Amino acid sequence: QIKQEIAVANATELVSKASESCFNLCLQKPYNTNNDTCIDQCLAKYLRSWNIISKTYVSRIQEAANAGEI
Amino acid sequence: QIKQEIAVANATELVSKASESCFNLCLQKPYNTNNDTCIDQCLAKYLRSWNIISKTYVSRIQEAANAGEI
Amino acid sequence: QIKQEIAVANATELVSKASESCFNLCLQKPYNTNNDTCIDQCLAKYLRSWNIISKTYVSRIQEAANAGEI
Amino acid sequence: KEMATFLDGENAKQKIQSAVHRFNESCFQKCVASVQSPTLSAEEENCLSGCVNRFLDVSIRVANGIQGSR
Amino acid sequence: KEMATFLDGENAKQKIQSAVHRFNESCFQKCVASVQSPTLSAEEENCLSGCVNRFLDVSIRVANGIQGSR
Amino acid sequence: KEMATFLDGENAKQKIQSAVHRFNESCFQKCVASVQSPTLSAEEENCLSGCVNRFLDVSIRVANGIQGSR
Repeated sequence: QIKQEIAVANATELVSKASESCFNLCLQKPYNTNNDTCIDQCLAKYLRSWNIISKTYVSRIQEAANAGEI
Repeated sequence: QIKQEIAVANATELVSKASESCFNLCLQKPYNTNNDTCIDQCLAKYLRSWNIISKTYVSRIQEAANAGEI
Repeated sequence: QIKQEIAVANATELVSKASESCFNLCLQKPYNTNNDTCIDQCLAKYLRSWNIISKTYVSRIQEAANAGEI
Repeated sequence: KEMATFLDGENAKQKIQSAVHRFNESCFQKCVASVQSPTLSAEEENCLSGCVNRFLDVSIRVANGIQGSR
Repeated sequence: KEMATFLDGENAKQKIQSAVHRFNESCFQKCVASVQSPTLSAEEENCLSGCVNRFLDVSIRVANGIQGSR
Repeated sequence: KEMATFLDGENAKQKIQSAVHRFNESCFQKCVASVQSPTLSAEEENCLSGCVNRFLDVSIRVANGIQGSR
Protein backbone atom coordinates (compact mmCIF):
# COMPACT_ATOMS: atom_id res chain seq x y z
CA GLN A 1 0.00 0.00 0.00
CA ILE A 2 2.91 2.33 0.67
CA LYS A 3 4.26 1.44 -2.78
CA GLN A 4 0.95 2.41 -4.30
CA GLU A 5 0.85 5.73 -2.48
CA ILE A 6 4.33 6.52 -3.79
CA ALA A 7 3.25 5.58 -7.32
CA VAL A 8 0.23 7.89 -7.07
CA ALA A 9 2.38 10.73 -5.71
CA ASN A 10 4.82 10.26 -8.58
CA ALA A 11 2.10 10.24 -11.22
CA THR A 12 0.56 13.38 -9.72
CA GLU A 13 3.93 15.13 -9.74
CA LEU A 14 4.54 14.09 -13.34
CA VAL A 15 1.11 15.32 -14.49
CA SER A 16 1.58 18.62 -12.69
CA LYS A 17 5.10 19.34 -13.99
CA ALA A 18 4.43 18.15 -17.56
CA SER A 19 1.24 20.22 -17.69
CA GLU A 20 3.03 23.35 -16.61
CA SER A 21 5.92 22.93 -19.05
CA CYS A 22 3.59 22.13 -21.95
CA PHE A 23 1.18 24.94 -21.11
CA ASN A 24 4.12 27.36 -21.35
CA LEU A 25 5.39 25.89 -24.64
CA CYS A 26 2.02 25.48 -26.39
CA LEU A 27 -0.40 28.22 -25.30
CA GLN A 28 -0.40 31.98 -25.74
CA LYS A 29 -2.27 34.86 -24.19
CA PRO A 30 -5.20 35.37 -23.87
CA TYR A 31 -5.56 31.59 -23.61
CA ASN A 32 -8.86 31.36 -25.52
CA THR A 33 -8.04 28.27 -27.57
CA ASN A 34 -6.54 24.85 -26.95
CA ASN A 35 -3.70 23.36 -28.95
CA ASP A 36 -4.08 19.60 -28.49
CA THR A 37 -1.56 18.53 -31.12
CA CYS A 38 1.13 20.62 -29.48
CA ILE A 39 0.21 19.28 -26.03
CA ASP A 40 0.41 15.66 -27.22
CA GLN A 41 3.80 16.19 -28.87
CA CYS A 42 5.06 18.10 -25.87
CA LEU A 43 3.99 15.35 -23.48
CA ALA A 44 5.74 12.75 -25.65
CA LYS A 45 8.91 14.84 -25.52
CA TYR A 46 8.55 15.41 -21.78
CA LEU A 47 8.32 11.66 -21.09
CA ARG A 48 11.33 10.94 -23.33
CA SER A 49 13.24 13.63 -21.51
CA TRP A 50 12.23 12.07 -18.18
CA ASN A 51 13.73 8.76 -19.29
CA ILE A 52 17.02 10.35 -20.34
CA ILE A 53 17.33 12.29 -17.10
CA SER A 54 16.42 9.25 -15.02
CA LYS A 55 18.86 6.94 -16.82
CA THR A 56 21.72 9.46 -16.62
CA TYR A 57 21.07 10.24 -12.97
CA VAL A 58 20.83 6.61 -11.87
CA SER A 59 24.01 5.67 -13.74
CA ARG A 60 25.87 8.52 -12.03
CA ILE A 61 24.71 7.26 -8.64
CA GLN A 62 25.73 3.73 -9.63
CA GLU A 63 29.23 4.91 -10.62
CA ALA A 64 29.65 6.80 -7.37
CA ALA A 65 28.51 3.73 -5.41
CA ASN A 66 30.94 1.47 -7.31
CA ALA A 67 33.78 3.90 -6.66
CA GLY A 68 32.89 3.74 -2.96
CA GLU A 69 32.13 7.46 -2.88
CA ILE A 70 28.70 6.97 -1.38
CA GLN B 1 -9.46 24.37 15.62
CA ILE B 2 -8.40 22.53 12.48
CA LYS B 3 -10.51 24.99 10.48
CA GLN B 4 -8.64 27.84 12.08
CA GLU B 5 -5.25 26.32 11.33
CA ILE B 6 -6.26 25.96 7.70
CA ALA B 7 -7.44 29.58 7.61
CA VAL B 8 -4.11 30.73 9.03
CA ALA B 9 -2.18 28.61 6.53
CA ASN B 10 -4.23 30.09 3.69
CA ALA B 11 -3.74 33.66 4.83
CA THR B 12 0.01 33.07 5.18
CA GLU B 13 0.17 31.61 1.69
CA LEU B 14 -1.81 34.54 0.29
CA VAL B 15 0.43 37.13 1.98
CA SER B 16 3.56 35.38 0.77
CA LYS B 17 2.45 34.98 -2.86
CA ALA B 18 0.87 38.45 -3.15
CA SER B 19 3.99 40.04 -1.65
CA GLU B 20 6.27 38.33 -4.12
CA SER B 21 4.14 39.21 -7.16
CA CYS B 22 3.74 42.83 -6.06
CA PHE B 23 7.41 43.22 -5.14
CA ASN B 24 8.28 42.17 -8.70
CA LEU B 25 5.71 44.50 -10.29
CA CYS B 26 6.34 47.57 -8.10
CA LEU B 27 9.99 47.73 -7.06
CA GLN B 28 13.22 48.20 -8.99
CA LYS B 29 16.87 47.72 -8.25
CA PRO B 30 18.62 48.75 -6.04
CA TYR B 31 15.50 48.62 -3.88
CA ASN B 32 16.20 51.80 -1.91
CA THR B 33 12.68 53.21 -1.90
CA ASN B 34 9.18 51.91 -1.24
CA ASN B 35 6.24 52.39 -3.58
CA ASP B 36 3.19 52.08 -1.33
CA THR B 37 0.60 53.28 -3.85
CA CYS B 38 1.70 50.65 -6.32
CA ILE B 39 1.70 47.94 -3.64
CA ASP B 40 -1.85 48.84 -2.56
CA GLN B 41 -3.16 48.80 -6.13
CA CYS B 42 -1.31 45.59 -6.86
CA LEU B 43 -2.76 43.88 -3.80
CA ALA B 44 -6.27 44.97 -4.82
CA LYS B 45 -5.69 43.47 -8.27
CA TYR B 46 -4.21 40.32 -6.80
CA LEU B 47 -7.25 39.72 -4.58
CA ARG B 48 -9.63 40.34 -7.52
CA SER B 49 -7.63 37.91 -9.60
CA TRP B 50 -7.84 35.37 -6.78
CA ASN B 51 -11.61 35.62 -6.83
CA ILE B 52 -11.80 35.10 -10.60
CA ILE B 53 -9.47 32.11 -10.50
CA SER B 54 -11.32 30.60 -7.54
CA LYS B 55 -14.78 31.04 -9.11
CA THR B 56 -13.67 29.65 -12.48
CA TYR B 57 -11.88 26.70 -10.92
CA VAL B 58 -14.73 25.75 -8.59
CA SER B 59 -17.30 25.97 -11.41
CA ARG B 60 -15.15 23.65 -13.56
CA ILE B 61 -15.02 21.11 -10.72
CA GLN B 62 -18.81 21.48 -10.28
CA GLU B 63 -19.41 20.81 -13.98
CA ALA B 64 -17.17 17.77 -13.94
CA ALA B 65 -18.95 16.46 -10.84
CA ASN B 66 -22.38 17.01 -12.45
CA ALA B 67 -21.25 15.21 -15.60
CA GLY B 68 -20.18 12.29 -13.38
CA GLU B 69 -16.56 12.66 -14.48
CA ILE B 70 -15.25 12.85 -10.95
CA GLN C 1 19.47 15.16 17.85
CA ILE C 2 16.73 17.45 16.61
CA LYS C 3 19.32 20.23 16.37
CA GLN C 4 21.45 18.00 14.19
CA GLU C 5 18.56 17.15 11.89
CA ILE C 6 17.84 20.83 11.45
CA ALA C 7 21.50 21.50 10.69
CA VAL C 8 21.50 18.76 8.05
CA ALA C 9 18.27 20.09 6.52
CA ASN C 10 19.77 23.58 6.36
CA ALA C 11 22.99 22.42 4.75
CA THR C 12 21.02 20.41 2.18
CA GLU C 13 18.86 23.43 1.36
CA LEU C 14 21.95 25.62 1.04
CA VAL C 15 23.72 23.17 -1.29
CA SER C 16 20.62 22.81 -3.43
CA LYS C 17 19.90 26.54 -3.78
CA ALA C 18 23.53 27.59 -4.25
CA SER C 19 24.01 24.86 -6.88
CA GLU C 20 21.01 26.01 -8.86
CA SER C 21 21.96 29.70 -8.76
CA CYS C 22 25.56 28.97 -9.70
CA PHE C 23 24.63 26.50 -12.44
CA ASN C 24 22.55 29.27 -14.02
CA LEU C 25 25.29 31.89 -13.70
CA CYS C 26 28.25 29.74 -14.76
CA LEU C 27 27.14 27.15 -17.33
CA GLN C 28 25.81 27.42 -20.87
CA LYS C 29 24.05 25.11 -23.25
CA PRO C 30 24.75 22.38 -24.24
CA TYR C 31 26.39 21.86 -20.87
CA ASN C 32 29.35 19.82 -22.14
CA THR C 33 32.04 21.45 -20.00
CA ASN C 34 32.48 22.41 -16.36
CA ASN C 35 33.57 25.82 -15.17
CA ASP C 36 35.04 25.17 -11.73
CA THR C 37 36.59 28.61 -11.20
CA CYS C 38 33.26 30.27 -11.84
CA ILE C 39 31.47 27.83 -9.52
CA ASP C 40 33.96 28.47 -6.70
CA GLN C 41 33.66 32.25 -7.03
CA CYS C 42 29.89 32.01 -7.30
CA LEU C 43 29.67 29.90 -4.14
CA ALA C 44 31.85 32.41 -2.28
CA LYS C 45 29.50 35.20 -3.38
CA TYR C 46 26.43 33.14 -2.51
CA LEU C 47 27.66 32.53 1.05
CA ARG C 48 28.53 36.22 1.50
CA SER C 49 25.09 37.13 0.24
CA TRP C 50 23.56 34.65 2.70
CA ASN C 51 25.33 36.42 5.56
CA ILE C 52 24.09 39.86 4.48
CA ILE C 53 20.51 38.66 4.06
CA SER C 54 20.60 36.83 7.37
CA LYS C 55 22.07 39.79 9.31
CA THR C 56 19.62 42.27 7.78
CA TYR C 57 16.63 40.00 8.35
CA VAL C 58 17.48 39.20 11.96
CA SER C 59 18.10 42.87 12.79
CA ARG C 60 14.68 43.78 11.35
CA ILE C 61 13.03 41.14 13.53
CA GLN C 62 15.00 42.43 16.51
CA GLU C 63 13.83 46.01 15.88
CA ALA C 64 10.22 44.91 15.55
CA ALA C 65 10.50 42.92 18.79
CA ASN C 66 12.04 45.90 20.62
CA ALA C 67 9.26 48.17 19.35
CA GLY C 68 6.77 45.67 20.75
CA GLU C 69 5.33 45.01 17.28
CA ILE C 70 5.75 41.27 17.53
CA LYS D 1 -16.56 8.35 11.84
CA GLU D 2 -17.95 11.88 11.81
CA MET D 3 -14.48 13.15 12.54
CA ALA D 4 -13.15 11.25 9.52
CA THR D 5 -15.85 12.72 7.25
CA PHE D 6 -15.10 16.18 8.61
CA LEU D 7 -11.38 15.71 7.98
CA ASP D 8 -11.98 14.40 4.46
CA GLY D 9 -14.08 17.47 3.71
CA GLU D 10 -11.47 19.83 5.17
CA ASN D 11 -8.78 18.00 3.25
CA ALA D 12 -10.64 18.44 -0.06
CA LYS D 13 -11.25 22.12 0.69
CA GLN D 14 -7.59 22.55 1.52
CA LYS D 15 -6.51 20.92 -1.77
CA ILE D 16 -8.79 23.24 -3.72
CA GLN D 17 -7.43 26.29 -1.87
CA SER D 18 -3.85 25.21 -2.59
CA ALA D 19 -4.66 24.76 -6.27
CA VAL D 20 -6.25 28.21 -6.43
CA HIS D 21 -3.15 29.74 -4.82
CA ARG D 22 -0.94 27.98 -7.36
CA PHE D 23 -3.08 28.91 -10.38
CA ASN D 24 -3.47 32.48 -9.24
CA GLU D 25 0.26 32.96 -8.76
CA SER D 26 1.00 31.64 -12.23
CA CYS D 27 -1.90 33.26 -14.11
CA PHE D 28 -1.52 36.66 -12.40
CA GLN D 29 2.09 36.70 -13.52
CA LYS D 30 1.16 35.79 -17.09
CA CYS D 31 -1.88 38.10 -17.41
CA VAL D 32 -1.13 41.19 -15.33
CA ALA D 33 1.84 43.18 -16.59
CA SER D 34 1.27 46.58 -15.00
CA VAL D 35 -0.39 48.11 -11.96
CA GLN D 36 -1.76 51.55 -12.87
CA SER D 37 -5.09 51.08 -11.10
CA PRO D 38 -6.58 48.79 -8.44
CA THR D 39 -9.04 47.19 -10.91
CA LEU D 40 -8.50 44.54 -13.57
CA SER D 41 -9.09 45.47 -17.21
CA ALA D 42 -11.57 43.40 -19.27
CA GLU D 43 -8.58 42.03 -21.16
CA GLU D 44 -6.87 40.94 -17.94
CA GLU D 45 -10.05 39.28 -16.62
CA ASN D 46 -10.50 37.42 -19.89
CA CYS D 47 -6.87 36.30 -19.79
CA LEU D 48 -7.16 35.10 -16.17
CA SER D 49 -10.22 32.92 -16.71
CA GLY D 50 -8.75 31.62 -19.99
CA CYS D 51 -5.52 30.80 -18.20
CA VAL D 52 -7.11 28.64 -15.50
CA ASN D 53 -9.53 26.98 -17.95
CA ARG D 54 -6.80 26.08 -20.43
CA PHE D 55 -4.53 24.94 -17.61
CA LEU D 56 -7.24 22.51 -16.48
CA ASP D 57 -7.76 21.33 -20.10
CA VAL D 58 -4.03 20.69 -20.44
CA SER D 59 -3.84 18.86 -17.09
CA ILE D 60 -6.75 16.56 -18.02
CA ARG D 61 -5.23 15.81 -21.44
CA VAL D 62 -1.81 15.14 -19.91
CA ALA D 63 -3.28 12.89 -17.19
CA ASN D 64 -5.19 10.88 -19.81
CA GLY D 65 -2.13 10.76 -22.06
CA ILE D 66 0.04 9.38 -19.27
CA GLN D 67 -2.53 6.72 -18.33
CA GLY D 68 -2.89 5.74 -22.01
CA SER D 69 0.87 5.37 -22.44
CA ARG D 70 1.10 2.70 -19.74
CA LYS E 1 7.30 21.37 29.42
CA GLU E 2 11.02 22.09 28.90
CA MET E 3 10.88 19.91 25.79
CA ALA E 4 8.00 21.99 24.47
CA THR E 5 9.91 25.26 25.05
CA PHE E 6 12.97 23.77 23.38
CA LEU E 7 10.89 22.67 20.40
CA ASP E 8 9.21 26.07 20.10
CA GLY E 9 12.62 27.72 20.05
CA GLU E 10 13.96 25.30 17.47
CA ASN E 11 10.80 25.78 15.41
CA ALA E 12 11.22 29.56 15.42
CA LYS E 13 14.91 29.24 14.49
CA GLN E 14 13.97 26.88 11.69
CA LYS E 15 11.37 29.31 10.32
CA ILE E 16 13.93 32.11 10.28
CA GLN E 17 16.47 29.92 8.50
CA SER E 18 13.89 28.93 5.88
CA ALA E 19 13.00 32.57 5.31
CA VAL E 20 16.67 33.50 4.91
CA HIS E 21 17.10 30.69 2.34
CA ARG E 22 14.08 31.95 0.42
CA PHE E 23 15.10 35.62 0.53
CA ASN E 24 18.68 34.86 -0.39
CA GLU E 25 17.68 32.75 -3.39
CA SER E 26 15.42 35.49 -4.71
CA CYS E 27 17.62 38.51 -3.90
CA PHE E 28 20.85 36.88 -5.11
CA GLN E 29 19.14 36.26 -8.44
CA LYS E 30 17.93 39.86 -8.64
CA CYS E 31 21.13 41.55 -7.45
CA VAL E 32 24.04 39.42 -8.68
CA ALA E 33 24.30 39.24 -12.46
CA SER E 34 27.88 38.14 -12.97
CA VAL E 35 30.62 36.21 -11.17
CA GLN E 36 34.00 37.70 -12.05
CA SER E 37 35.35 37.60 -8.51
CA PRO E 38 34.53 35.87 -5.21
CA THR E 39 33.56 39.14 -3.49
CA LEU E 40 30.41 41.22 -3.70
CA SER E 41 30.66 44.75 -5.09
CA ALA E 42 29.38 47.67 -2.95
CA GLU E 43 26.51 47.99 -5.43
CA GLU E 44 25.58 44.33 -5.02
CA GLU E 45 25.72 44.54 -1.21
CA ASN E 46 23.51 47.62 -1.26
CA CYS E 47 21.05 45.88 -3.57
CA LEU E 48 20.93 42.76 -1.38
CA SER E 49 20.15 44.57 1.86
CA GLY E 50 17.64 46.81 0.04
CA CYS E 51 15.99 43.74 -1.46
CA VAL E 52 15.37 42.01 1.87
CA ASN E 53 14.34 45.26 3.64
CA ARG E 54 11.86 46.22 0.90
CA PHE E 55 10.55 42.66 0.75
CA LEU E 56 9.76 42.83 4.47
CA ASP E 57 8.13 46.26 4.03
CA VAL E 58 5.95 44.87 1.24
CA SER E 59 5.01 41.77 3.25
CA ILE E 60 3.96 43.85 6.27
CA ARG E 61 1.91 46.21 4.08
CA VAL E 62 0.24 43.30 2.29
CA ALA E 63 -0.53 41.49 5.56
CA ASN E 64 -2.10 44.65 7.01
CA GLY E 65 -3.97 45.28 3.76
CA ILE E 66 -5.47 41.79 3.76
CA GLN E 67 -6.53 42.07 7.41
CA GLY E 68 -8.06 45.47 6.73
CA SER E 69 -10.07 44.20 3.75
CA ARG E 70 -11.94 41.63 5.86
CA LYS F 1 13.09 -4.85 11.27
CA GLU F 2 12.14 -6.04 7.77
CA MET F 3 9.56 -3.30 7.66
CA ALA F 4 12.26 -0.74 8.49
CA THR F 5 14.52 -2.03 5.70
CA PHE F 6 11.59 -1.95 3.30
CA LEU F 7 10.77 1.63 4.29
CA ASP F 8 14.41 2.72 3.96
CA GLY F 9 14.48 1.28 0.45
CA GLU F 10 11.20 2.95 -0.51
CA ASN F 11 12.45 6.19 0.98
CA ALA F 12 15.64 6.10 -1.10
CA LYS F 13 13.65 5.29 -4.25
CA GLN F 14 11.29 8.15 -3.48
CA LYS F 15 14.20 10.58 -3.05
CA ILE F 16 15.64 9.54 -6.40
CA GLN F 17 12.25 9.96 -8.10
CA SER F 18 11.85 13.43 -6.61
CA ALA F 19 15.30 14.43 -7.80
CA VAL F 20 14.53 13.16 -11.32
CA HIS F 21 11.29 15.19 -11.35
CA ARG F 22 13.20 18.29 -10.29
CA PHE F 23 16.07 17.83 -12.76
CA ASN F 24 13.71 17.02 -15.59
CA GLU F 25 11.59 20.10 -14.99
CA SER F 26 14.63 22.36 -14.98
CA CYS F 27 16.59 20.71 -17.83
CA PHE F 28 13.54 20.32 -20.11
CA GLN F 29 12.95 24.03 -19.76
CA LYS F 30 16.57 24.85 -20.54
CA CYS F 31 17.03 22.38 -23.42
CA VAL F 32 13.67 22.11 -25.21
CA ALA F 33 12.57 25.37 -26.80
CA SER F 34 10.01 24.21 -29.34
CA VAL F 35 7.61 21.34 -29.89
CA GLN F 36 7.34 20.63 -33.63
CA SER F 37 7.49 16.86 -33.28
CA PRO F 38 7.03 14.24 -30.54
CA THR F 39 10.71 13.20 -30.64
CA LEU F 40 13.78 14.84 -29.18
CA SER F 41 16.50 16.04 -31.56
CA ALA F 42 20.07 14.76 -31.07
CA GLU F 43 20.97 18.26 -29.91
CA GLU F 44 18.22 18.25 -27.31
CA GLU F 45 19.20 14.79 -26.01
CA ASN F 46 22.82 15.88 -25.73
CA CYS F 47 21.76 19.02 -23.87
CA LEU F 48 19.55 17.05 -21.46
CA SER F 49 22.21 14.55 -20.42
CA GLY F 50 24.78 17.36 -20.20
CA CYS F 51 22.41 19.36 -18.04
CA VAL F 52 21.90 16.65 -15.43
CA ASN F 53 25.58 15.61 -15.45
CA ARG F 54 26.82 19.17 -15.01
CA PHE F 55 24.18 19.82 -12.36
CA LEU F 56 25.49 16.86 -10.36
CA ASP F 57 29.09 18.07 -10.83
CA VAL F 58 28.13 21.50 -9.55
CA SER F 59 26.23 20.05 -6.58
CA ILE F 60 29.18 17.89 -5.53
CA ARG F 61 31.60 20.82 -5.87
CA VAL F 62 29.29 23.10 -3.89
CA ALA F 63 28.74 20.49 -1.15
CA ASN F 64 32.51 19.98 -0.80
CA GLY F 65 33.09 23.73 -0.87
CA ILE F 66 30.62 24.32 1.94
CA GLN F 67 32.11 21.55 4.08
CA GLY F 68 35.60 22.95 3.45
CA SER F 69 34.60 26.46 4.47
CA ARG F 70 33.59 25.38 7.98
